[in-house]
Amino acid sequence: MTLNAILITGRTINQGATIENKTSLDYQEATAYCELNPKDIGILGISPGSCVSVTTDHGDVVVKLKENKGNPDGLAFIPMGPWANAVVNPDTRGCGMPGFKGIPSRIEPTEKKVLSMKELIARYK
Amino acid sequence: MELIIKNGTVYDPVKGINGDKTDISIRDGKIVDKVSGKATVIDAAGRLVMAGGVDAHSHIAGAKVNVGRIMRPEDTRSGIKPRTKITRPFTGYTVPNVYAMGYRYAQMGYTTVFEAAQAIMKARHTHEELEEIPIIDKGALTLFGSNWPTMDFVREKDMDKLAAYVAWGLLASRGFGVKCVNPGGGEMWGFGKNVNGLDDVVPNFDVTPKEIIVSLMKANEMLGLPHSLHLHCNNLGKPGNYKTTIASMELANQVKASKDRQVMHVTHLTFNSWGGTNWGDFESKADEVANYLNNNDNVTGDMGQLIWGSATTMTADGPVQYANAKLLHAKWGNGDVELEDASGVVPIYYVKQISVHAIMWAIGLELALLTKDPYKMLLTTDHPNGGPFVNYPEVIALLMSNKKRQEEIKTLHEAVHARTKIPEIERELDFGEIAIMTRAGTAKVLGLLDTKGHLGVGADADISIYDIKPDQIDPSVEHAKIKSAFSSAAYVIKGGQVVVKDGQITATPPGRTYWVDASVPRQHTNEMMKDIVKKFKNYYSMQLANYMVQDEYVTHAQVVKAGAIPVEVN
Amino acid sequence: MTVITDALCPFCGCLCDDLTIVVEDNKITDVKQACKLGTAKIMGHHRIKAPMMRKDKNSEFTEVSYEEAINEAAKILSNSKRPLLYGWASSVCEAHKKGILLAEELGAIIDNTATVCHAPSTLAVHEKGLPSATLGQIKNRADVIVFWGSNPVHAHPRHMGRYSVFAKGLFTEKGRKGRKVIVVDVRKTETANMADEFVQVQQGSDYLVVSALRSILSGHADVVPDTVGGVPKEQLIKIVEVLKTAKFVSIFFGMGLTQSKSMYKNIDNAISLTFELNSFTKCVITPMRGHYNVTGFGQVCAWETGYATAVDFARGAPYYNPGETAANDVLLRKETDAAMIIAGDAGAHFPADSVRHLARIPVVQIDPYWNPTTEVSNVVIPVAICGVEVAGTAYRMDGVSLRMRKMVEPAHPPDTEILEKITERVRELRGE
Amino acid sequence: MQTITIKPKKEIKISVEAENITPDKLAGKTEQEIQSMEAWVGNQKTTLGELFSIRVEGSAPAAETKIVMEGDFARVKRIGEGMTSGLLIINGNVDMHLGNKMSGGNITVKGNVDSWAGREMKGGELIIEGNAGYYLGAGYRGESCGMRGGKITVLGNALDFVGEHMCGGEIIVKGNTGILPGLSNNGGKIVIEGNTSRPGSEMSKGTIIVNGTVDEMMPVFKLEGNEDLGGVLYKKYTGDVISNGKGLLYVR
Repeated sequence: MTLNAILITGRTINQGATIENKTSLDYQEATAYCELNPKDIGILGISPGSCVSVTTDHGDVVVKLKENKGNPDGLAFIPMGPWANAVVNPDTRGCGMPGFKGIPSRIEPTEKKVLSMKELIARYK
Repeated sequence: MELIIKNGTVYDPVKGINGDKTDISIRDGKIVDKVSGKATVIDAAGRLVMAGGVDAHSHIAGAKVNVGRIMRPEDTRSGIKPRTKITRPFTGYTVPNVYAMGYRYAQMGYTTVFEAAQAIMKARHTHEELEEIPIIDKGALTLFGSNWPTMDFVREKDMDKLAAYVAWGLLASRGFGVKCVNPGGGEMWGFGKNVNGLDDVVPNFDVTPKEIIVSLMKANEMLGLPHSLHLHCNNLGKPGNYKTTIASMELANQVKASKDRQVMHVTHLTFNSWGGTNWGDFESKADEVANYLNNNDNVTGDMGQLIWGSATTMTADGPVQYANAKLLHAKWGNGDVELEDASGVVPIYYVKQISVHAIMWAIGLELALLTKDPYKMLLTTDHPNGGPFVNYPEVIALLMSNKKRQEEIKTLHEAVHARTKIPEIERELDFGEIAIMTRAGTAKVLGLLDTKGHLGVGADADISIYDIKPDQIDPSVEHAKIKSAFSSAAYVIKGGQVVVKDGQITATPPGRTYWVDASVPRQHTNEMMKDIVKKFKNYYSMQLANYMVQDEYVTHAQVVKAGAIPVEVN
Repeated sequence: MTVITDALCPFCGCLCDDLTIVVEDNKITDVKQACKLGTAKIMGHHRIKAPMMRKDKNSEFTEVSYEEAINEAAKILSNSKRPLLYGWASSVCEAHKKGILLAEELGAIIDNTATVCHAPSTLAVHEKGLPSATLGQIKNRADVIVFWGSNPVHAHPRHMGRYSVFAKGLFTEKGRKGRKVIVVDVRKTETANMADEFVQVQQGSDYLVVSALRSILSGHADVVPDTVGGVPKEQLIKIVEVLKTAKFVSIFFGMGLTQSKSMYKNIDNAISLTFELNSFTKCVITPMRGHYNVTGFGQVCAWETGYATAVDFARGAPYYNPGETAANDVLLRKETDAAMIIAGDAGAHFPADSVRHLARIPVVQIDPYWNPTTEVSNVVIPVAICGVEVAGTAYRMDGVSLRMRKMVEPAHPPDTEILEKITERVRELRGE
Repeated sequence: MQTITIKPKKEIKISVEAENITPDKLAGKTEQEIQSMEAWVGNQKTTLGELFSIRVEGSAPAAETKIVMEGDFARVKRIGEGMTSGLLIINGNVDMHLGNKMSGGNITVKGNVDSWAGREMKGGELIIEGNAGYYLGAGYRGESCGMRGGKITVLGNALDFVGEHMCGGEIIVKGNTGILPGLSNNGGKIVIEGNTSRPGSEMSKGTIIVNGTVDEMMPVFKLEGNEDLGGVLYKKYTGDVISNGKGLLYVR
């Protein structure tokens, strides 16, 4: 039911196509998800499209689960954006660059819903 | 706006003024016969007055200069000065920011500087930087020596198309003259190779460096461009290259000048007057090169003097820069430009106790001292290849004082004795000769003598006043004073405006950018453009419509018209 | 109806300049040749209509005049002891120059979006330089293309067609057929699916893999263990062979290198590999820059200040040290006491802790669109879209500068104008 | 002997740049003189006296001057910059660039130090009783040489890039270090008592000794066999082989 995975974030074409439209549902759909391979999804015991909570040492976020056969075992991918950034490692390691890739994370099924962009940012106020 | 400089000791070799007390009148940015009684008076009080300095070869703007900055934050931090009410911050030593570039030239009394190389495709970048360099007038030479159209037209022996291409390339790049760097070598560097001599054949294009040089010289004269071909010879950076250099100079005999100037300017000869066969038997052949210049009137050169300490080598000579980076284990910037040329950037540190460096230091000075006519050997450091331009005063002091040279020689690797002639050279240049190497000569070589490099009526009111009283100083002995005075002018007037007083910047007007608009018969352009259109369709990574530098990037243009061949009227 | 040809795309670092735009009644009705990313941006989205302000971050915005908003922005910035001016990538170089001047006037830190993208590449360039080439050089000559930690199918959709994998040129007339494509990534991306050779690296191990390739290339395969970073030694040997026997190798890298474990040292190492390959063949390396003009900011900042980004003007002279002066460094240390976010979206692309700090300090946003930064802003100033409604300069990923065209008349002022007015107002407030 | 005691007057949030706090610059000065010396808070120029309470006892040249700093200096940068002699004791945490370019004297920190401590250090001694940040004893961006001489001791842990581009001197870390210690080492000595990862990449000279475990070894070292160093048996490696490096890496 729980998967320990290494999280990476990055660009996707849909994230890019909606990047100037961040109040839209299209943007949320393009970025508020987490990709795992079918085997890892099997470990979670839920199907793609369900919500998962992704927790790291730096925060937690709820996103939709997606399948990506290209991911190796234990590798999770969330498109770059506010949902991913809720859990990335802020340490800039003397270089100015926060840790957007290689973050140990815990992924679990959840009943919680994905927050909208505004709700997500409201958490920081 | 009127200004008069009174009581100066003037050196204006063009007008034959050699240390006379002459007043200089200025109105509306130009030197005039006389001004009214309302003119502001600057009392030069016997101090040295010269035309504003003109630099014909310096890397001050564009892609490779910026690569140097980005590569070298350690250099940027070495020359930092905070902003003031008048000036933006100064940064950098070998690769200063655009502001320091303008300010520091102005502080030395230089008012006109030419960027020595831009690829057409990256010319927009050059102009973006030139626009931001304050105070000084400037321009840029455009690379043609490895361009595919150049080589195609040379192979086809179609001089009309070549001339049309050069004219179009100057327009496209808003360039001032024709630069040719290691002809053919830029193309060969595309596959990691190089040409090794004037007669090597460039694969796929079936032309030789010799043919490229001669054809570009001819095209240059067909177009009656103000400046001649500006050549960076093949084999730069290789021991024994003086033979290639002299053989290249001999090619000038094949072409007749369209104007009262050279047909070939060979640049940074410090790097091209090398004897020996390897680093072990490396020696100076500056005497041979100077000798050639002494016996021929159609070629000029510049020193490219080496300066101790940090430098950043940057050149369109891509292969030589890879060789340098390997030799020095240094960081390496490379910037091939599709269909046009290459470029490389490598930091270096010149050390007195390294034999090759000591010999190179001597070569620059030998060139200047063994070339009899100072109009033939301009003062440069090939900034920042030999060293940063802020060291020109050091070079002036070395040229004016054998004592200083001898003191310096004592601190150098002993190779300087056995493998150069510098220890025995006693010649000391005078202020008039310095004025030629830094003003009159550079202006003449560039073809700008109508308005630059002298103080005659009609010239731009670009004037520097130095805190030296020529009749009271012995430069041979008081070389430190010479250096300090030339480093920090008492007054600099640019276009009739005082921009420097007591070495401090007082105003920062924008300078102008010179470029050459050369006309050719329309049918030649039309024929040539068929080729260019094909190259854009098949090979360039950008559209022809987006290629040329737009007017927005040259907001203070000084257009020089050229085009000697009869032009058809539409 | 107006048809604009050879128009430039204001989306990614490919800066495609062959678009055809159809305009009717000052509205763009069709975009030809652009990819999905470019089309989406050029066709446009919902915009912020008018300047807005609010006192407290949880209250609603009120629409105000440009003058009021500019005045408030200037007040916020000139009262700050540690202002941060961040963003700039979706803007033209003309705006960058104004921004740097404003930063100087304020004694601010100026940083751009490269800080979460390719700024580590710049740190590597400080170490090793950058042997690169224009994209056309690669199109005409490269017979081996390597994508390392980059996924152009998603991030730079026309790159492979215009410049690399499929492009045909003088010495590459066979296009894709004449080329070998190597993709190195931690997962099998769509780009990897198109490769002749896919090298799957364990996440975070790129540095080790590059070093192993360098060891093999230098004739020291003996020191390389059987697998490095999850890659079998035989595959590494095979790749070295492909690279060194090529005629022209072009390596493109993305955030897979800049953002993973050894960060900029990955690139530093890859540049050394490039350097060493030049003893055998021709090899160049190029960062896959994200925004269409993120490269331009680095260029402008370098010629104006000597440094490419993350410049701190606190003491009047530029100071540079990412890790200390980059946007996230000062936000995470809670040093910044006011920020201006322009043409970049810190709210969306910074880690939660940085956004949390932005939510606590006064923030001015200058942008055409409502985005997460808007949610944490106090003053919002909408502007025209550079490259669609404003002409200006942008730099392609290979450092070639191009002039963006104006396609339609804007309803909002350009950011250059807003920056000028803020600067003017700052000077007035300081009695200068 | 001169003793100068410095305490923060209030909590410092925005980093202070206080490169004037060195024995060289404060020696022989009175309280009043020191109070009027320049310091910066963000873009505001201020004085040491505005930020710190300063007590001076005695008057002496730098070599006989001791600066004692009491309290939290976690937001005070560049303390001890370029110092050539004297003593600097910090009873608390300090911010970045502590003792950068120092060439002599002694700095002891009871707490933690942030990144770039001992950057481009030439001589003297830096003792950090707590933890160190990134780039301990490293260089500045783009420089080919970091620490050139002197000695740094960290009793706790250090983060990534310890001794990057070191050309001389010695760094001892009693705890663990982050990745890539001794990167491009060109003549320095680094001793890591704890664990580390990817040590010695691009080493051309110098020595790295790891007494803990090496999480990941760089594939650029040649195993030369075992060697006894002061009674302890180490695996001895040489490298980096790519550049025919003469660096020595000892792993227990």
